[in-house]
Amino acid sequence: MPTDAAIPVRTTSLLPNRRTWLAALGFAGFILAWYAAVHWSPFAAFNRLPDPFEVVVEWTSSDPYYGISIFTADYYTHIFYSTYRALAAFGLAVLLGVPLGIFMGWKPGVRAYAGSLLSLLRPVPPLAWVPIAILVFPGVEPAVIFVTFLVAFFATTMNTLVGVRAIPQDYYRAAACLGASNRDVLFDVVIPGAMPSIFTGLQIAMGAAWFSLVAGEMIAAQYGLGFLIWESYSLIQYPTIVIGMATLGLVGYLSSAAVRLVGRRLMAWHEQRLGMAG
Amino acid sequence: MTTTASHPPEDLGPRPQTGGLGIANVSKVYDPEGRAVVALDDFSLDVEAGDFVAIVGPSGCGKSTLLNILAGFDTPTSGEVLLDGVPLAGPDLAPRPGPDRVVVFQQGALFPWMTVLGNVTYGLLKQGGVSRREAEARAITLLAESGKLDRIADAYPAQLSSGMQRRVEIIRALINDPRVLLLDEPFRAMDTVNKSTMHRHLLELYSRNRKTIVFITHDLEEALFLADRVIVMTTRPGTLKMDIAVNLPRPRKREMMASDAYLALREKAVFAVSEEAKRAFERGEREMA
Amino acid sequence: MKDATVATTSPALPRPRRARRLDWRGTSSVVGFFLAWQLAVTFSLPGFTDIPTPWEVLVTFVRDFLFSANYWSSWLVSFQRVFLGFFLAQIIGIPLGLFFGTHATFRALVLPVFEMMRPIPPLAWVPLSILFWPTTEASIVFITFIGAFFIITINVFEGVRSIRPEHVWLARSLGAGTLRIFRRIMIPAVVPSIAVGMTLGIAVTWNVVIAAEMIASDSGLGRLTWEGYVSSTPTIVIVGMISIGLAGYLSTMIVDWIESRMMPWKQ
Amino acid sequence: MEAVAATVSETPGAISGHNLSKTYRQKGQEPQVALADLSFDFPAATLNVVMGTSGCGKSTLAKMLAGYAKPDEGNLTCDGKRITGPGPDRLMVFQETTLWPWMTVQENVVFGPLSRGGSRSEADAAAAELLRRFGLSDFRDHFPGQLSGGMMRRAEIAQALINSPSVMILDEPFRGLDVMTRELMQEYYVRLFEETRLSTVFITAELEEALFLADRIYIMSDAPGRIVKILDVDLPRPREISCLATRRYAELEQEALDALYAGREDLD
Repeated sequence: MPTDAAIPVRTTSLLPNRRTWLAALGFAGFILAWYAAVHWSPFAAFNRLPDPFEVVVEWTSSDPYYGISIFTADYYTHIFYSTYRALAAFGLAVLLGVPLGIFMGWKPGVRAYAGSLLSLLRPVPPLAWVPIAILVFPGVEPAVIFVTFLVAFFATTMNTLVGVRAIPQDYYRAAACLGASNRDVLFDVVIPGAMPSIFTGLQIAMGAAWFSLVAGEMIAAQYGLGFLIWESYSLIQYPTIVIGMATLGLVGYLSSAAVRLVGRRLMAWHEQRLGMAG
Repeated sequence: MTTTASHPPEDLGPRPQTGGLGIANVSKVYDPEGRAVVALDDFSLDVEAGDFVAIVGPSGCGKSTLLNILAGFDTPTSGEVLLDGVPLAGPDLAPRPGPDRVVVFQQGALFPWMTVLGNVTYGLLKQGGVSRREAEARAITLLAESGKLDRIADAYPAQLSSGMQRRVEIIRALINDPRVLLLDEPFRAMDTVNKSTMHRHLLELYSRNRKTIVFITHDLEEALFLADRVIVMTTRPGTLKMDIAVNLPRPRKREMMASDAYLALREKAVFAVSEEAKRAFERGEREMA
Repeated sequence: MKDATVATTSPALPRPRRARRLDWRGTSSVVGFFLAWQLAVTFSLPGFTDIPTPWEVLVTFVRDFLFSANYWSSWLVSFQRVFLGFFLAQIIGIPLGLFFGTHATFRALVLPVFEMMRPIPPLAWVPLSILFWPTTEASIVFITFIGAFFIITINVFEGVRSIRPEHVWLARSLGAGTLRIFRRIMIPAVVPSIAVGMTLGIAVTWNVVIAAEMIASDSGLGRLTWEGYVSSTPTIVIVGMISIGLAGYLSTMIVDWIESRMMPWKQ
Repeated sequence: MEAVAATVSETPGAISGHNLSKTYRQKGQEPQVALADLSFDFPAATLNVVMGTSGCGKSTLAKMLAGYAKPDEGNLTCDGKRITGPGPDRLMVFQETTLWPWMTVQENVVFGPLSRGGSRSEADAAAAELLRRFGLSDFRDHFPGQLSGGMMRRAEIAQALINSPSVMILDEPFRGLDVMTRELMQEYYVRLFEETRLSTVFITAELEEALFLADRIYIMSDAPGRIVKILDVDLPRPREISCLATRRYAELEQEALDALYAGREDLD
């Protein structure tokens, strides 16, 4: 039974439209503060930055000063490269990470062997692999994808493992009682039971993929949003830096949202549970 | 320890041919870090095919251990269990759960990712020999017979009340025509009204499709109201403390709980159970301090 | 709101129950890994032609690095950048998260902007940060700050929202004032979420500092690893990577120690 | 705590409700009517048990008594004074333990008196006495996480009693406990009540628990909760487990079941 007594000391839930008003006010304030800092503040550091309107104009102009806007092909090439790399790495992470996570969770033997190896490699921050990846892999593309894959792989495997181990023992026993074979248990209990955790892992993996992709692109790539951001800095095309950053944030958010959507579609039963108790 | 053969009046369906359980001197000893803990100590019980037996006792009296052995999730350290004369569990027998003795679990184990129909037909499909259409038809009829549950055949368990989930889980077990139905405190977290509704449904299913039922519970009232025989267990090590024959007529009615016969049974059992409960509690507090 | 924070390291691996036997199988897979590395180099499989063997790495490490002041100073530089950025993120992020949790108007005003910025990967801030801050040192600390700031703020905000109402009601029934409730009930109730935010944050900060050093610095473990690559001496690259791994592990232990001090009741 | 069993009139904690109603409106869901035109009187120095199935509004009633929820209409008084918000005179034990996990048992118990400016030494003394009486002295410096379910409940009752409330409100307090601890905690509270006659409003969904504890049972209908039967439980005090096997108990049980089942025979 929800109650109306104020819960933490001073939060009251505001009416929806008042909230949207305040959100709009918040954005306007942010834009204004940004503009003021760039133009009216005494600090040289701020004055060097591009102001919001400069960025928007460049971003939406059909003939952008620095050649990158929603109307130029290059803009979409960079987006394509980044998205392709992120999805390739994410796909690999799913193909390898989910099965490994499932078997590590389900079979103690697999966990014994793989567990220690993973905990040996995990503390090494994935981006430290960039130099080695460039050396080992032929060319830049596989190296960047490998590093991005690594980050997503650890997140996927770990969450899948946690998901499988969280399945209550009674489900396994119920299946056994009803005559399920070992193979049946895998497909009828282990995989569906771990799905919610798997999708949590996939969301984290997608976020992590974009996170490390940027570094790989900045350090070693010729195309991609990370490259675009770094190159615009070197060529002193400052508004394009902000365009690159905003696009990265947007595409990153959309891809995570896509993973959430697929999850919701695949797990209609889970949705009900949330709906009921939500 | 009084053992009187129980002969419930025959207004129930005819006794099934199968489902006779013979539990002979079963013991189970766990030794976590070398401290030998005797969960079950030389426990024997003979259950005639079609009898409804309730096993009552506080936590730590070995009733779950016994259920795990009967269900094939665990092996006894010594002693033997026979089902219709055939060895079912023994120290050297590999434990093998199967559809001839299905368990209804305490926390509930309907597969949340399958619809009600998916859950109920799961057993039939896994054992094979039945087409999907045939399995679904049987499931629908059985669901319809027990309180028109066919209306929710396509719902997911999360959408159902705990009472409905429980009833579907019992039907999921019964559709496989098991020789023994093992119920592990199925109505534990329910309030009085829902619990008595569940009792009515279980007894209806039992009278329509008579099976041997082993019903594990901590609630003496529930045991006396449902069962033909109530076995009171001692707390660790679990042994048989009292074997009470419940000769109340069937079908059981709420009003019977005020009858002299019922009060006499209650008188006998109440002390036995609460005595064990107090002993178990003191042991628990000692271990905690 | 409970979407995924950027967590490259997910929940700690569950410890195997029967430690003794599993360790044997676990160590065998680790030994297998080094063996495979050794074989790949000796048979110069594709890509491994100029990779050193584990033994070479060890020898080089002891000879050139173990006792070189320059090596340990890169440790110091990286640690300073990580922990300065990390603690700044906690000092600013925790109060902000608490404010989000307890002030609906402030939340409605500021949270949307905060949420707009959150998906931007921390390293995308590198160019702006270099442009903005006077020294590269400050710009790298700003990047590590960004790495941990969003995570701790969101976790504290979630922590406040999941405080059980009964904990606050009971305190009010017993006559506790708003300030006492804030100090004795709400802050401790949020501490576990702060701990989660710090654990995730420290892992991200190390990732960020390595990349930032590779891109824009002339010192630090990241730089050391990158210079190994530039000077095409892979041994240095591997020494750099292993050092970064150890540094990351050490910082996680430091954060775990801080958490155990913050939550005595959690043992 | 050697309070002599005072007569009903002198003891504080008489609660009465007039035409209480409460509807929960949740954005996106239809409104849920929890209580509609509910009136009652819970006499002081009495173990009043409110019984009903889940969802009949009994928890809402408990929260209103403690001041955590306000009725839409109608009013609620304690000893004649209108209840407007939480106060140390009406303390509630929730279904889930609400000891603050980050404070030791001792700190939990003395939190009330200290919050109201009481002296530390007095609070510590009172706490020590209560913890001794509840068999928790050697758990004084433990954290709640290190206690068993039963011990946590006893600590919570001590945490409330140190403030000498006029009314104790318990919302299905023993529901989460394992069966054995529940039965012993029921006996524990009955002894406490019989010794102090502390006015109590005890919410439960279990008939056996209600009959064993109550002086009077108020049976509520399904939502919107109305009191459909008041049952005076004249089983002798001090209540013993043996009363469960008496004829009078069985008669009271039947009477309660008839009221609970009124119009529910064709359930689902």
